[in-house]
Amino acid sequence: FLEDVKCQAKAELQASDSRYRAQRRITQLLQTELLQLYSQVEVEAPTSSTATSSPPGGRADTIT
Amino acid sequence: FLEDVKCQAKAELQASDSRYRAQRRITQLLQTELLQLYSQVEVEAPTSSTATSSPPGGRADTIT
Amino acid sequence: MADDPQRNFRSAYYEKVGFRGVEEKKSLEILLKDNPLDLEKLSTFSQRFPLPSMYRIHVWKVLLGILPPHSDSHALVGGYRKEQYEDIVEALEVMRYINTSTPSTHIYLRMFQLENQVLPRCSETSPPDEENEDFLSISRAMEEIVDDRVDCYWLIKCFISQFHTKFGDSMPHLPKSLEHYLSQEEPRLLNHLKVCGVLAQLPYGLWFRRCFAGCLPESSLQRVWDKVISGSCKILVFVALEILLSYKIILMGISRPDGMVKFLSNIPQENTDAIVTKAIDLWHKYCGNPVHAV
Repeated sequence: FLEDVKCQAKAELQASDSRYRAQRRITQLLQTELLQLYSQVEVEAPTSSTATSSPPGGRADTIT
Repeated sequence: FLEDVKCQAKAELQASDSRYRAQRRITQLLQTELLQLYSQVEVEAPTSSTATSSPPGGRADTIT
Repeated sequence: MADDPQRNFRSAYYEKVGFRGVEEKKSLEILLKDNPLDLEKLSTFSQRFPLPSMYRIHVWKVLLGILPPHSDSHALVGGYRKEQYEDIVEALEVMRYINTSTPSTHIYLRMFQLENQVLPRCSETSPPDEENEDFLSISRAMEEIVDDRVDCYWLIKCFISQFHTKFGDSMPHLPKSLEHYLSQEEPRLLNHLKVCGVLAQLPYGLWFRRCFAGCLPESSLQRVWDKVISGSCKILVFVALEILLSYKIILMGISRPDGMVKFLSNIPQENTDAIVTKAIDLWHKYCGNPVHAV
């Protein structure tokens, strides 16, 4: 019976782990996409983007 | 003793789940950010972006 | 158990000398060998004695739930914690919330906001509000105490979360409590504070919301946080009380409220160790030593 509980626990942990891995893959794809898009925005509108929209580079400073 | 095993498994599962939840939040943020950026790209360069780069409308759907 | 108000003064004294400290360290080591760890006993230990610095971070992590009671899960869970930390940092970098020049305390704040779903939109640039300042203040202090960045973030996050969950409801009552104990210990000073109209303006935010981060140097602060993390927010009242008592003569000589607040917000950093030791003694005197000896 104890073995049973242990098996179940292990299965649950594995399920949680694979959910995490799947989500992590999505994140990585989105991150790649975002990086690409940032460089695209910067190439296409190098001046206007820094002036009109939030400059991607400077955001970290806003809080200081 | 059985309780003990259950407690241990529960703690491990919670830690794994917390890691998963953080990933979920990250995904959501990235999606919002991407959507915003897409609309920005469309506004700033409505013609050139559709011509030179891949169309912004269709890509986001492929990932979700 | 015998009521011995001198006991904690002595233990703090022997801690320095090394004799009493060795005895306490041994009993903590025995507790830390338990598997699973007995959280109640660990809390009691840390309420009664100062934690030996070599075990402090570990005990804090266990008491705050960063590590589970079962020691054989520590490697696994520690690995999860590290991954979670790295995932969040990476995402914040990609989204350009942070970069290589961002101070670590601001990174921790962004991480905390992300996890709690209150990360402001990139375009909405607002200066940090009071709650953020409390967070940053606690982060700066924690950073002085903890070297490892992963540990540091988790300790800040769980310290603040646990503090709000456990003591959020008690917070508004602490100033009244301070007034009560001051009336017991030094009614003349209390009267002076009342007459000057400063009682409502004392730096309660610094004392209670920030748990003295930015007020006491870290070496003294960590002994106060031992008590907070192991389950007491009352200790904060006694540290505040002891600060008032220690600077009674100076305070009696000031009549302007802003002058008094200014002084109390920047107290001298020299004898804070003695202040904390006396505060812990007073706390034990009024609230009793926790039972269950180690």
